[in-house]
Amino acid sequence: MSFDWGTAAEMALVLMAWSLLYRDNVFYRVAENLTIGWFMAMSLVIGLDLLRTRVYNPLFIEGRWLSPLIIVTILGLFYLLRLYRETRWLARWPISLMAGVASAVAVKGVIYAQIIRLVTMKSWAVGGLETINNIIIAVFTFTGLCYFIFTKEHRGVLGYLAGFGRYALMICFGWTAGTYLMSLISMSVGHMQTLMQVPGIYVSAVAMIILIIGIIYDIKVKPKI
Amino acid sequence: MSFRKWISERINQDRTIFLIYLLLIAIPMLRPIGLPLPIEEPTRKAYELLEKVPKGGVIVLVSDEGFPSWAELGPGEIAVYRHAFRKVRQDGCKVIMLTCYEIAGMILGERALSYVDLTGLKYGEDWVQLGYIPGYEAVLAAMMTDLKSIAPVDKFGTPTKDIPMLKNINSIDDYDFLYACTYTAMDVYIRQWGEKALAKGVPIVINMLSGTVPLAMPYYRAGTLTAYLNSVVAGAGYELLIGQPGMGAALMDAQSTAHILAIALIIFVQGLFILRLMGGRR
Amino acid sequence: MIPAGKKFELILFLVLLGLLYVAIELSRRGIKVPKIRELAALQAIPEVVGRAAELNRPVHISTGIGGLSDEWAPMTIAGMAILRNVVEYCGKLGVPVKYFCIRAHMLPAMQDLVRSGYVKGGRPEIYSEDMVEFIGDGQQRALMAAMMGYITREKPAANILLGATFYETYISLGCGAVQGCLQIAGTPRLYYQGILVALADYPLIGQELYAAAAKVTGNPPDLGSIAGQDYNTVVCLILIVISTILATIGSALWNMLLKW
Amino acid sequence: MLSLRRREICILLYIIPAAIILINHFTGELSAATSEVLLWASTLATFAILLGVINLFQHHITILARRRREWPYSTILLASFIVTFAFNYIYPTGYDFVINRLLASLQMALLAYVGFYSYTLFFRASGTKNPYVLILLISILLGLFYNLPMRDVIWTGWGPLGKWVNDVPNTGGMNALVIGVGIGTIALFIRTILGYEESYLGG
Repeated sequence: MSFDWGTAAEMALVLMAWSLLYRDNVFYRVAENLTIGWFMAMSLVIGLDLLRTRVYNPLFIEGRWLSPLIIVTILGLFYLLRLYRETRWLARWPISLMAGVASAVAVKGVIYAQIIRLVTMKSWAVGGLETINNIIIAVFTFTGLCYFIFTKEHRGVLGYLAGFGRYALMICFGWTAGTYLMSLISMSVGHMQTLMQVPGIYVSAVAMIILIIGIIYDIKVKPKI
Repeated sequence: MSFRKWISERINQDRTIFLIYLLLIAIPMLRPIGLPLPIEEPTRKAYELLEKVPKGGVIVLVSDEGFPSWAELGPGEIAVYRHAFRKVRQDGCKVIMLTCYEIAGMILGERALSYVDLTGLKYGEDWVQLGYIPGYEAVLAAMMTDLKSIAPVDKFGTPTKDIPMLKNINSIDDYDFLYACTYTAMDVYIRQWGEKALAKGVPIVINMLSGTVPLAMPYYRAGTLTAYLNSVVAGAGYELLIGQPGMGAALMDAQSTAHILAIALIIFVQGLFILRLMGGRR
Repeated sequence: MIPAGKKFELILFLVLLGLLYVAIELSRRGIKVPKIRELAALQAIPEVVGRAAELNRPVHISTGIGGLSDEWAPMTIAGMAILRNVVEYCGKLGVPVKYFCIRAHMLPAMQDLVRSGYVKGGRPEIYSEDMVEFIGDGQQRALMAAMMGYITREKPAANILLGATFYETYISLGCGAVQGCLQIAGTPRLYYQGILVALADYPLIGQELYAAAAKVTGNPPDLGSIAGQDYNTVVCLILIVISTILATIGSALWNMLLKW
Repeated sequence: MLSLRRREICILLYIIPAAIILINHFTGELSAATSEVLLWASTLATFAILLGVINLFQHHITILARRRREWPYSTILLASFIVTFAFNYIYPTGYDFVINRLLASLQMALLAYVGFYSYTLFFRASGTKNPYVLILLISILLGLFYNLPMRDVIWTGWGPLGKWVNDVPNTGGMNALVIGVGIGTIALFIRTILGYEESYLGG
């Protein structure tokens, strides 16, 4: 088994990260700060690379000074002025522009994909299981939406519809919570895979031994947790 | 002292469950049991859609997963990359890779690419990596109409105007397959691609966390989302479909056993709770 | 001028915008200020804080990791509006509050929210500087670790989580449920609706957070916006009925409308 | 100078790109302007990345300068930042190793512990709620069994039953939620145009 330093370093870091499961300790804090530092370095490297290809090259090498790029660069520099209290208000211009683009792009997508397509219901006269499915979906969508009416008290017909809508949403949320838990399980199981291959197996063995000792310690010695 | 009191006092529940969890996962990973694996209908549909991409078609692979979700989305991502590059080799398709949510997506996209053997394929003619383009939804909207304007250069700095492959590829009219791998909500991709892709008949396939699959059902039923991969279960299924079992298949047994423990615990805890309620004590 | 398939979309968009604009203007000018229905979570605030006073335990409040100047700002603002009401009750009953802040620019805003809550509640002497604790900028794991530690150590009587919350929803509500706190939680983010309903005693589902914030602040434009959203919901309900009827009688009118 | 600070400029900077994009969406014209505006947003996002890094750098430098409580951790953070950043230009293979191997596996491990913690948390937490949540419990169990890879071993009915719940009742409820969120997005859009959303524009 070739013992290369890369895997050893990786395993050491993973063990430092998982030491939190035992309790918060120095190793965990070091691992956390290392990862923030590396993430910052990666962001800076890629940020500067993007800046070079999108702003520096066109401006200084291709000399496109009169193009709208010069306005964007100035707005970008305003954005960096958010760091200082006096010039903080200048940064609101680029933020407003970005917010304008983000909202418009979102809204233009919402009308078709999230409203028109979802409001289109299917026929109730197809026959067999398909009809029942279409009926259930139409009723659940209708009553679910009635539940989201806020400026009218849920009494009378609306109260009945919204009450049923709450049950419809409850089934939907229960199902989402169930699949969410499965997502958590497969996330943690997936990470186990790295610890079950050759170099990581020792780390897991050590972890298991510590756990067993911990449990025995709880039973024998410590009366009350 | 009653057994129930002894359990709750002397045993630290977290550690015990954690130990059982570790054992249940370790056993199948060291000695695979080979439990049967159901392949879902959307996974099969995603496979057929990629298989049906015409000769010389353009496949767009957007990798927006994050580090924590690599364990879940990795198997599916690697299987789709292997299948896409097999199409490049057989049918001369073109592959465009890009990332628009966060930098981690680009790194994990490269990691998935490292599982594919690229011998005999030429960068710039068979596949292009556009790297990380900041802007998330603005990039997804812009790539539908004018790809070269939002991505002036590729990851290595060569201008997209000069890349031979991208000469006549610039908008939705030139794409034949849209794939995204995301660990946040998938409605952003459907909002930006849905309308135009549906009009052109271009399929949209999204590899998503199993926690977000229920959120995608309205789009799947409305037809804007053509097919989806339900995280690692679908990843393992897709690996079987392309005949190259790998990371996903190995995880399946461990998934099952860890899952059984979860279901057993939830029934045990809820059962206790309901019994206590029947007994009148809240 | 307008290509095929876009006319109906444009008309619907203008109708939705128009209804919203009319509702907001009517409410702003005071002609028709809408009243929002009773929301279980808002009615529960006095009971939750009262229980905290009886048990003489603190209340843990949080707005998640959303900031005030990114796309999650509206959710955070709505969460803060409700928390202002909660802190006021805490001031009246003399209950200490704890908030972990992980956005540097939110620190001053939260400090004066908590301080003014206690002043308005009539017990300014209870307010202390460490009620709003700053734990590093934008570090979700730091917030999760801090919440886990605080809830398991201090065992607060109530755990209130409102705003743009991400993975810490699960951690905070899970710890709170284990420690037996009464929990009010609300976020419009779709991903965590299941967890809210499963683990919180008084969940605010989907858009209810905005409605609750508008009800608490009573600010006419917000109330008008909620009323406008209700008119849009009614428009969608009508469209659902129409599309169902058209589909059932088998007429292709609906598809023609979409392709018009 | 004061007039430059007014809100209307921010709202104008919000409305002009929004109008360009929406007009292009509905009429198809102004496509060149739309591409330009989207490129602007993408370029400004690049500056946002730099701001994040500088902000964090400043924060830790002040901790170091004032010898606050956790200054040793800040030195580790800044050291790893500077070394890795320098590696990119003097020793690229080292940079790739640190980012692709160390950072990736460390980030996965750091969030894996959350997976473990949530594993145990869900059971103990879900056992304390009122019985009204019985519907919730049944659909949670169904969700778990449907996603179980070896479900056919226990009962072959889980697949079709789970698929039906996923495709029909869940879709109905989720339709209502997604339409609600869609309407909320449009409401936020118009409130910002009318100037009632101060903070959204960085206020």
